[in-house]
Amino acid sequence: MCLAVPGKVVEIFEENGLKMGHIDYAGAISRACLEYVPEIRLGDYTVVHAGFALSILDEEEAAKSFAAWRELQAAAAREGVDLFGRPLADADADADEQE
Amino acid sequence: MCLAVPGKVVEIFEENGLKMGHIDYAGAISRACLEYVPEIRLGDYTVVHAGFALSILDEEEAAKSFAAWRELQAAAAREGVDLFGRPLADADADADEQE
Amino acid sequence: MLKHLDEYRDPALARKLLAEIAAVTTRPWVIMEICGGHTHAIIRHGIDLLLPRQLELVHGPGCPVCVTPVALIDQALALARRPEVIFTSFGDMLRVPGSRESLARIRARGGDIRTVYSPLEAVNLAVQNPAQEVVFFAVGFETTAPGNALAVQQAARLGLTNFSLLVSHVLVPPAIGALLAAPDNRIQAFLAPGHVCTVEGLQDYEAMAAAHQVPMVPAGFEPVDILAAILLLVRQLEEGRAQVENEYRRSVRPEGNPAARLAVEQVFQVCHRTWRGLGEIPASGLRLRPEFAAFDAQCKFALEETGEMESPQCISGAILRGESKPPQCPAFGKECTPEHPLGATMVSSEGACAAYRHANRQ
Amino acid sequence: MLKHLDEYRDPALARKLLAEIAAVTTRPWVIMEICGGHTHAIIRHGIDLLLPRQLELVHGPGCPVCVTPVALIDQALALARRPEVIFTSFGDMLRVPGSRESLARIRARGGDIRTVYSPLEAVNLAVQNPAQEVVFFAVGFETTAPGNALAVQQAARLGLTNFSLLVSHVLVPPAIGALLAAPDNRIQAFLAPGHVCTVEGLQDYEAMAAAHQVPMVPAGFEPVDILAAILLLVRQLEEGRAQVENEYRRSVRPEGNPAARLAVEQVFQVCHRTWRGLGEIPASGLRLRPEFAAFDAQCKFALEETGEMESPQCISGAILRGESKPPQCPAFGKECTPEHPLGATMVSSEGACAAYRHANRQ
Amino acid sequence: MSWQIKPENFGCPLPAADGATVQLAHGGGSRLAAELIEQTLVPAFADPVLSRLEDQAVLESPLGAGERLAFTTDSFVVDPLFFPGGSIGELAINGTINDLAMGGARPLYLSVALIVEEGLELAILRRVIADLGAAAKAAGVRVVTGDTKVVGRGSCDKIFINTSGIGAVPAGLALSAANLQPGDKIIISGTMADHGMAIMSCRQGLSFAEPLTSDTAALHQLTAAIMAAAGMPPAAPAQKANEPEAGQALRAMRDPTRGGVAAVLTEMARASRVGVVIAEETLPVAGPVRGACEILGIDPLFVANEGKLLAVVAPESAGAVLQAMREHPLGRQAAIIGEVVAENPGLVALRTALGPHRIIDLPSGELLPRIC
Amino acid sequence: MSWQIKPENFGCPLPAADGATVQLAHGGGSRLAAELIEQTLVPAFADPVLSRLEDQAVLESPLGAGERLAFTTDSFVVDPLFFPGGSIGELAINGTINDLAMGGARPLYLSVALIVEEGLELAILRRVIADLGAAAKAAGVRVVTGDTKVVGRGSCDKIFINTSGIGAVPAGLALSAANLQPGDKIIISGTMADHGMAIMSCRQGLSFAEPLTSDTAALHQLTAAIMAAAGMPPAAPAQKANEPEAGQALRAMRDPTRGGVAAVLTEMARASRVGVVIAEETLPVAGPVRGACEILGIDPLFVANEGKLLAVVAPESAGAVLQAMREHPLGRQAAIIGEVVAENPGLVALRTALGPHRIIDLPSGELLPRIC
Ligand code: SF4
Ligand code: SF4
Ligand SMILES: [Mg+2]
Ligand SMILES: [Mg+2]
Ligand SMILES: [Mg+2]
Ligand SMILES: [Mg+2]
Ligand SMILES: [Mg+2]
Ligand SMILES: [Mg+2]
Ligand SMILES: [Mg+2]
Ligand SMILES: [Mg+2]
Ligand SMILES: [Mg+2]
Ligand SMILES: [Mg+2]
Repeated sequence: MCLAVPGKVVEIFEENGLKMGHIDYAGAISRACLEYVPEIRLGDYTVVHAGFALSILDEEEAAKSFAAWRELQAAAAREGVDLFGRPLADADADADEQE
Repeated sequence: MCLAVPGKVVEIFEENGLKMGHIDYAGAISRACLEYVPEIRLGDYTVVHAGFALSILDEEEAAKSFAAWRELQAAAAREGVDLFGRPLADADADADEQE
Repeated sequence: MLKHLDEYRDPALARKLLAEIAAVTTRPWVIMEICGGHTHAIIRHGIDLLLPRQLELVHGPGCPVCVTPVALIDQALALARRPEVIFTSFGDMLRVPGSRESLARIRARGGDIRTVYSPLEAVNLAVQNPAQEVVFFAVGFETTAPGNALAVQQAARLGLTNFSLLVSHVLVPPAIGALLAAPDNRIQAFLAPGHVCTVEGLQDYEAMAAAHQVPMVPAGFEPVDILAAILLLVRQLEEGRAQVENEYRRSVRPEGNPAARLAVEQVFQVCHRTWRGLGEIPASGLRLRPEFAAFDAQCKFALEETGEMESPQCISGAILRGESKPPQCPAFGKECTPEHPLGATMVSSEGACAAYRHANRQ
Repeated sequence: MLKHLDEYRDPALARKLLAEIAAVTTRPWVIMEICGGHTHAIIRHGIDLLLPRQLELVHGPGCPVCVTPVALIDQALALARRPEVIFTSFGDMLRVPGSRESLARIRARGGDIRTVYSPLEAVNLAVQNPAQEVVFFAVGFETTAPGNALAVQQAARLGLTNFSLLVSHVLVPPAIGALLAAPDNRIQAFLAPGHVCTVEGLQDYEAMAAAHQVPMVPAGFEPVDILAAILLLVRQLEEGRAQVENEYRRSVRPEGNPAARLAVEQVFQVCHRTWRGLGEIPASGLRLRPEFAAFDAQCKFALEETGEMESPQCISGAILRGESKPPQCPAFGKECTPEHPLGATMVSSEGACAAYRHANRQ
Repeated sequence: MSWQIKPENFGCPLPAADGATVQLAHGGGSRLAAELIEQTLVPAFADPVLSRLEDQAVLESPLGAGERLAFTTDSFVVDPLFFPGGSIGELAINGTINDLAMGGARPLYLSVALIVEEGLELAILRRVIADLGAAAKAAGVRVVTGDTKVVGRGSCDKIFINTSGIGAVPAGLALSAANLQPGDKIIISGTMADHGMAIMSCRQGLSFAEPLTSDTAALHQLTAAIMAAAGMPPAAPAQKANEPEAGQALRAMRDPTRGGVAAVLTEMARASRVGVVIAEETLPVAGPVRGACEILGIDPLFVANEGKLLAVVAPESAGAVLQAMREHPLGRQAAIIGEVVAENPGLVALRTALGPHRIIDLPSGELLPRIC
Repeated sequence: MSWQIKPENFGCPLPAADGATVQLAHGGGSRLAAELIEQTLVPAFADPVLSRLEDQAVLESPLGAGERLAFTTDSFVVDPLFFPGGSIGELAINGTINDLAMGGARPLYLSVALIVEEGLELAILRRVIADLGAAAKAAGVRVVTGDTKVVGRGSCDKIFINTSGIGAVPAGLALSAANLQPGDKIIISGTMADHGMAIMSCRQGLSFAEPLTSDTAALHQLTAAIMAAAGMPPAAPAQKANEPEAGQALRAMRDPTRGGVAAVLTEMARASRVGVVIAEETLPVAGPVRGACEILGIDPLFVANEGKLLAVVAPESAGAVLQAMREHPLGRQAAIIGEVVAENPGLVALRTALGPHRIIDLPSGELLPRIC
């Protein structure tokens, strides 16, 4: 349920008394209702479901998550093994055999 | 106005409380309302306009008309000339030139 | 072989009648065939080309396409455009232009317009589509009126509340009267409408023949019928008589069809009617009686008269009365063409203007 | 490049997370992803095939196609068949079969059924078609409810009297409760629905995690999100914790979206709801408040409950609860196929029965 | 390497093959489309080239020495789909065969492209396809390539069929509507208006004492007989294309479909800058067809035929061609109905039974039944 | 002899050419039909054979020694008629050219058959016809025969076009979806899903920062470049038809239209009884197209293309073919996206970016935007 994709607000306007916006997804522009994200500003990223923006993406939280994950990754790289415990150099070549 | 073609009544029936009939025109059968020819019988010829039979053809009157016309024609033939006063034998061959 | 039809196309018999006509004609005569069905047959068989030069046939206004006024066509178009309406019509009316367009064009743009062969089909459509309004375009002369009357009676019997008629019925005798009363009238005799007389009988025609001293012969629609009728007319003209002689005795009784007349009387009443090309003619039409107002589309849908008029340039009235020829009209072939007709005589392909145009005659 | 999306598909990062999951997993665990969006992503990217064998992912009932009961689909079909109705729906519901057919089939037979992307499009259709009734099929979970609520408020504001909703909204927490309360429950942890939580916040999940001692992690929908969430869940399971840990912090705030929650509260109220495959779950759905009854298609059109039931052969409830596998069902592959599904888990292509069928697994 | 088999489409789009009606999904690139092609279309036409299901048929050159390629296309949109004496499937095969045959070609290969309305009963679609296959087989012409599209309910009227055709034209033969010369005879292969009135009668609720049937038929064997009778094609070596051989007795052939005999003769008169005169009493019309035409106020000259042809032949060969036509089952009622004249180029005139001529123009619109 | 000129149709059927919209009467055998053909269709295609307006085109044999005939048909039913980057007219010409080109044929002749809805603005019809003419001219392919039908309002969706095509296949060349062999490389000529998403975006009210355009294009020059790079056609004498030459490096070409890349690869895998594996990260998709696919929940593998092709090439020639494609303007973004394997015959698998494979099946229905 609940397909929702993050896009960037590139225009904000009013229509039939509702706050609406144009949202850019890598160049594809859709319309969304912004009534539920009243504080949104141009340039913000928002998650849109069925034509309604439901949240403003928190860039700081996103960066924090990535920092944590990259840390995990860096740790593995320092160990010189991939996620299956094999030397990192081989990982790409025989990913298939992993299954 | 008032395209109406004579056809022969080949079936009489009732439909939605109306007297209706099937009328035969050289093998093509159409439906007609017979409410206005209440005395019509199978085998009678009737003139049908817009789906309504409007009269029962009077075979006797038809025969009388023909008798009168044939009389005219026979008189002409006896004279040996066609309607343009020329000998009957030529009539078909050069009808075109008449115009 | 079509009995009661093919024998009336016998070329030998037709030629005999033609010879007889030629034999009795001594002077120029102008005869109008009032009925479009006669016009059709005359042109189809080339009868006018075979008559003595001294006989001139004038085509009359006997065709609903010719005479239904623009304002009424516009009302039909307005109804046909309504989303809740299924508009039903004889095929004849589909391409008749109103002031701006035709039923065919509205159908092309999405209007639900259906051609029917009988008005009872329109009643059936109303039964089958209870959620929609079925309107039937009731055009025609005395011949068509009985069927349309019965359709209304049947709808009333079935308790239908979604069926109505847009009525544009016209009557022939008042039109004949108007033509004869015109100051420049040239018409000396009438081929009377055989199927109208089958319904209405001969009383009115006898009165008119007597009053105007003009011979009238109700005729069938096949070549032999038409020629026999013309022969009867020419004989009267040559002999100075002015009577009703019935050529179409196999179908026309003097009293007409009483059952059909009664139904028309029950459902319709006489009214003034405007004829395209001729203008308003008093007591020349039929409208629904007040007790059938529920079936009158003009009441039901509160239609307004658009007051749309004939083009002021158009001289089709004079043409219909035999006073002018099409090339005398300033619009002929310019603003007015068969594709974009301005007047009655260009609207119908039987009309004099359309015929001249097709023939490229100037 | 789609920001906030592509970086969460980074294969290297995903592999690192997989390695970490493998490293921390010491025992078999059963995790349910409740949301169909997660199921979709897991299968699309092949995540289940990369997890340690000891981890079993169970697909949950988080998809309106799966859970909307047959009786309600039948009501939708009855509405869509009405000539005055324009029935609007998300594309998802078009092919869901009711007891005998689907919206797609009714459209194929002439029903005016339109797919919309947003419920506001349905409101616009009502504005544009004042002579017709526009019904919107309001399905979905907490994520979809705010938009549908606003559509009703907007219709009320515009004074529309030809707009209504056929409501089939369901709520996730009661379903989780029902699954956990089942006697044979095998589920030990939940990947919680990230977009539902974006709207509703974490309060209910925290209460459930505490009450049932089951870890819950709201997650985004990209591979890195899902793997990070699974890692968080496995760590909790291995450590014996049962908390809500928020993987999807960039979108999910603890309090959810207050404006959206308020609108839902204003328009809807909680009700009992039957879930296809699971049966009735108390307080697991939303219906329109009495003050919006004018917009309730069930009231407006006086729809009757057909009382249509699931097939008695179908064991999809047990399958959804993880108790049985599809081949144990007597109808599997015989009376029940993806083309003619009998139960919820064959209806959705995400369902276990359909997946087994496509794989020709016996 | 082991594959985990999973459904391709993880959203909720569901299969909806209900087994009874055509779905949008039958229209291409889907499982249902593949099923329809493999289970219905391929068996109906049973052709090895079609069965390969490539984007195109590849065929050994069908042309003999000096032969030219004939190529034609037509779409068929008739309502009702099945009518007395035929169906849209038969029309679609025969119509394109006839357009090839009218150029003197041997019909060889056909394409069949269907546009089907969502919601059509599959049984009807299968019946149409079976009719297509049977008609092609009966005519001995191969269907080698095809296409199927499904459009949304209300976007088409049940089913439309396009057929295109390829044939081989003998060396030295150049039939053309522009070939007519004064004195040529106009021959019709049989009665007029059967097809159009069979269709219109269905719509107008007319019935018939003996069923009035469409005349749909493939005319390529009749045209072969006509060419043989006219001494065509000549044994002589191939000439410059489209230059009629001196004295080529057969000038042109046309099948009078939409617009009827009137439309074909007008086109020929215009293309050849000659006049055409036909005689009313020679026009063959079956009794019930004439009855139906009279009732509905329609002129059979303007009504469609689907199994008749008009041949224009030099006067000295007219007798032989007429004879050959009458000996063929599809030409039993062949008749000379008129001739080519020098006067009034571009116009067709009907000499009525009473003698006068009237001009036959192209009809100005669809044929509608009338009361006036 | 003097003729009295009279209207042909004495009932009240009136001409109704209002100059603005298509009437039923434009559909055949009438004055309006003749006008449409002579004033719009004939000039748009400006072809001497078409201009003769016979029932069939007659053409000098277009086949060189050993060459075979290619024949194909397709109907085009797109809504909207005009969309960013193209129109139904361009699609109809390019699509049939492409189906010929995919068989290795030189496209030569096209037919164009229109089915038009009563009431369509004539200006729109003229624009469609102009697009058809321009596309044919741009591709250097002749339109030699045609047909027009008009159907009642509501009986079709504005306009449907069928084009059929004839081409010449070089001696000895036998491309076929049944030719695939394990080890072969799958090459795509450019980005996926541009056409289908351009259309769907129109319908779903999406717009684009830079207009997303359909990729409609005629690919016959690209296919010629591919054949040359693959050493095709061989100079050697013609072989038995449809027997692939030993070592013919180019196995098959297909344009992934309806059903997209997934449908074409599935058909090839089935026809050749081989498996196909494609790699997710190699699939070229333009950014905005991917954005639109994500929003609407649609997989670009299933979306239609109208100017792309898939070529299957023996591994030793893959580099040369890829190079040749990239040097052609219509192949700049060509990429190897997968290969043929012996395992799992009849199935197509996608290797995801994370490594696992999932089966790509034929879609089970129309593509619908989804929220779930
Ligand atoms: S040409 Fe037109 S405007 Fe002039 S009289 Fe005739 S109908 Fe009227
Ligand atoms: S196979 Fe069908 S009937 Fe059996 S459990 Fe699955 S969905 Fe239910
Ligand atoms: Mg209407
Ligand atoms: Mg409806
Ligand atoms: Mg053709
Ligand atoms: Mg044809
Ligand atoms: Mg033809
Ligand atoms: Mg195709
Ligand atoms: Mg094709
Ligand atoms: Mg194609
Ligand atoms: Mg193709
Ligand atoms: Mg044609």
